[in-house]
Amino acid sequence: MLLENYLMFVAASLAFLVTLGLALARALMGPTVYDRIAAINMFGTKTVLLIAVLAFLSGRMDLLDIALVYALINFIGVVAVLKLVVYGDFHSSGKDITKPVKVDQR
Amino acid sequence: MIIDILSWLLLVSGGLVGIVGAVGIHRFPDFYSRQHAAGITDTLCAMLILLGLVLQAGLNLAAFKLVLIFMFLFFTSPTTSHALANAARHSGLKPEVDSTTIEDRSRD
Amino acid sequence: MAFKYGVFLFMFWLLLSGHFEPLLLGLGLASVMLTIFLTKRMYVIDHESYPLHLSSRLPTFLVYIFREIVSANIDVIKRIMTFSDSSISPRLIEIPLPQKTDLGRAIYANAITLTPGTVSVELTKETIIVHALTKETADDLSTGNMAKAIPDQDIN
Amino acid sequence: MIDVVINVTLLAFLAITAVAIVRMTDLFAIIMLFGIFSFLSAAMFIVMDAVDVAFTEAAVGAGISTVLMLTTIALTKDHKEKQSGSHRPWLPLTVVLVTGAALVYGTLDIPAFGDLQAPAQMHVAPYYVERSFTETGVPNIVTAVLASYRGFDTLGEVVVIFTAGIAVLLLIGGRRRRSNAVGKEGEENDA
Repeated sequence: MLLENYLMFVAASLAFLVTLGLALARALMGPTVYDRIAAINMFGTKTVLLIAVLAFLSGRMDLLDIALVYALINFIGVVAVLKLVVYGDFHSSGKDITKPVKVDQR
Repeated sequence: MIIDILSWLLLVSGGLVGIVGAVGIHRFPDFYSRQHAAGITDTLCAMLILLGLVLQAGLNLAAFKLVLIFMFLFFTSPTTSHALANAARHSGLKPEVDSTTIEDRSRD
Repeated sequence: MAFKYGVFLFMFWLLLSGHFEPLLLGLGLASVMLTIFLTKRMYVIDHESYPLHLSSRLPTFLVYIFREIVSANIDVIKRIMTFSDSSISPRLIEIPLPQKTDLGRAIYANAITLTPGTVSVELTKETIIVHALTKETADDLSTGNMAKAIPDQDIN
Repeated sequence: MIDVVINVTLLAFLAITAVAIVRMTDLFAIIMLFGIFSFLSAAMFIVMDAVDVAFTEAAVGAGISTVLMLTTIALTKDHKEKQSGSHRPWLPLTVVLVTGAALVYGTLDIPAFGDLQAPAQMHVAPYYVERSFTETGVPNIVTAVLASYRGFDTLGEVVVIFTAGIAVLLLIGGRRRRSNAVGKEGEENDA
């Protein structure tokens, strides 16, 4: 691989490391539980992108499969956490939090 | 050559946009406004980075997988953000609103 | 119906794996059939999971939404980089939800969330509550321009 | 070079996360930090070229174990860890330190990373690299070893994991039926 091309993946992955650090700091500090969940969601997205860049950095395209799996697992994990936070249970009701719910408290 | 310069631009600007979004989640005052900063990294940053990588990959299976990753992010990230905001509102977390509230707004 | 999904899934499998040996093709076919069996048992296959009738309007919508996403992103980035408290003025607004079908409403809410600066917080029958980062984005959304761009017609 | 930088940074993040997990008392936050921990360690596996381990870490660490721990919290309904002020864990700390020192001492005998002369690379590994594709027809060597050469071994592992999964389902599902019978929560119980 050309040195210039190599360097651009290096630059992108360094930028991702900075972003990961900032997101980790928010997850550690985050005053509310939702701040933490949002930070972890961002962390997951950044990890997916970092893995995609690493695939090109090391020239191993099978790493892209892992990036795909991560994108899905991140989504499922966050929605599972939210369901627990809202209902305190995984099966307390058949409702889905993504469905519209009536406004009761304002 | 032009493709290389283009992907240089895309990757570096994508990294910078990601850093700006991460700064945003520290700068904004409350959870709801931080979501907007987190949205930057989900949309524009992912678009720039994956586009830059697609340019480097060329037309093959790797490019298809990158497009697929982008589609997953494109479909799941708004769902996650909405579910998160909805959950926060239902738990009673009040946003720091600046001037008009919902009730004032719906009257005019 | 299930057969069409099977063909689609198998093409997807081919694109993901990139292998064409007979043994692996057989394994892929077996996994596709297992998936179809499970989805049929779970009653996942219905008209909503693959909305073909909206495909013709998809390209214009995608161009529109991508342009919106980029411009909204640039706006929010500017506001992050001006380090003063007056750069943002967060607020909750309630805007009408003109779409009639579930799919159109979901697309509209997701489009609002996808553009940074606005996050849809809650959906009711006729309205949608949005958290906006600034006054400008809130006013922009209240004009209803985005609602017109959402594909919602031709649904039977 | 960049590998080293990425590895060191990820390792530093891992250490920070681990310390934060130990210091925290909110169990929700701890589970979420476990998710970050798993993401970080999988990224490290990827940098070290262990793609299969990273796959497992992604599926088990970030996916299944998060959901399992959350279910446990939902079942116990106790979100705070109780801490008494006079608790001084000197004995556990000593045990952990001694074990850690022994493990670090053990790593001194391990051959260098990627060493061609290491015993693991000398005997069966060349055989698998040369023959596995012609003998099994599976392109990935690790998959060929796990599913074909050590097929019975893997079958045993799968049986163990399947049994564990059924046990977990029994525990959770049994509780669900009881709560439905009592009828305390939920107006609709669509299965």
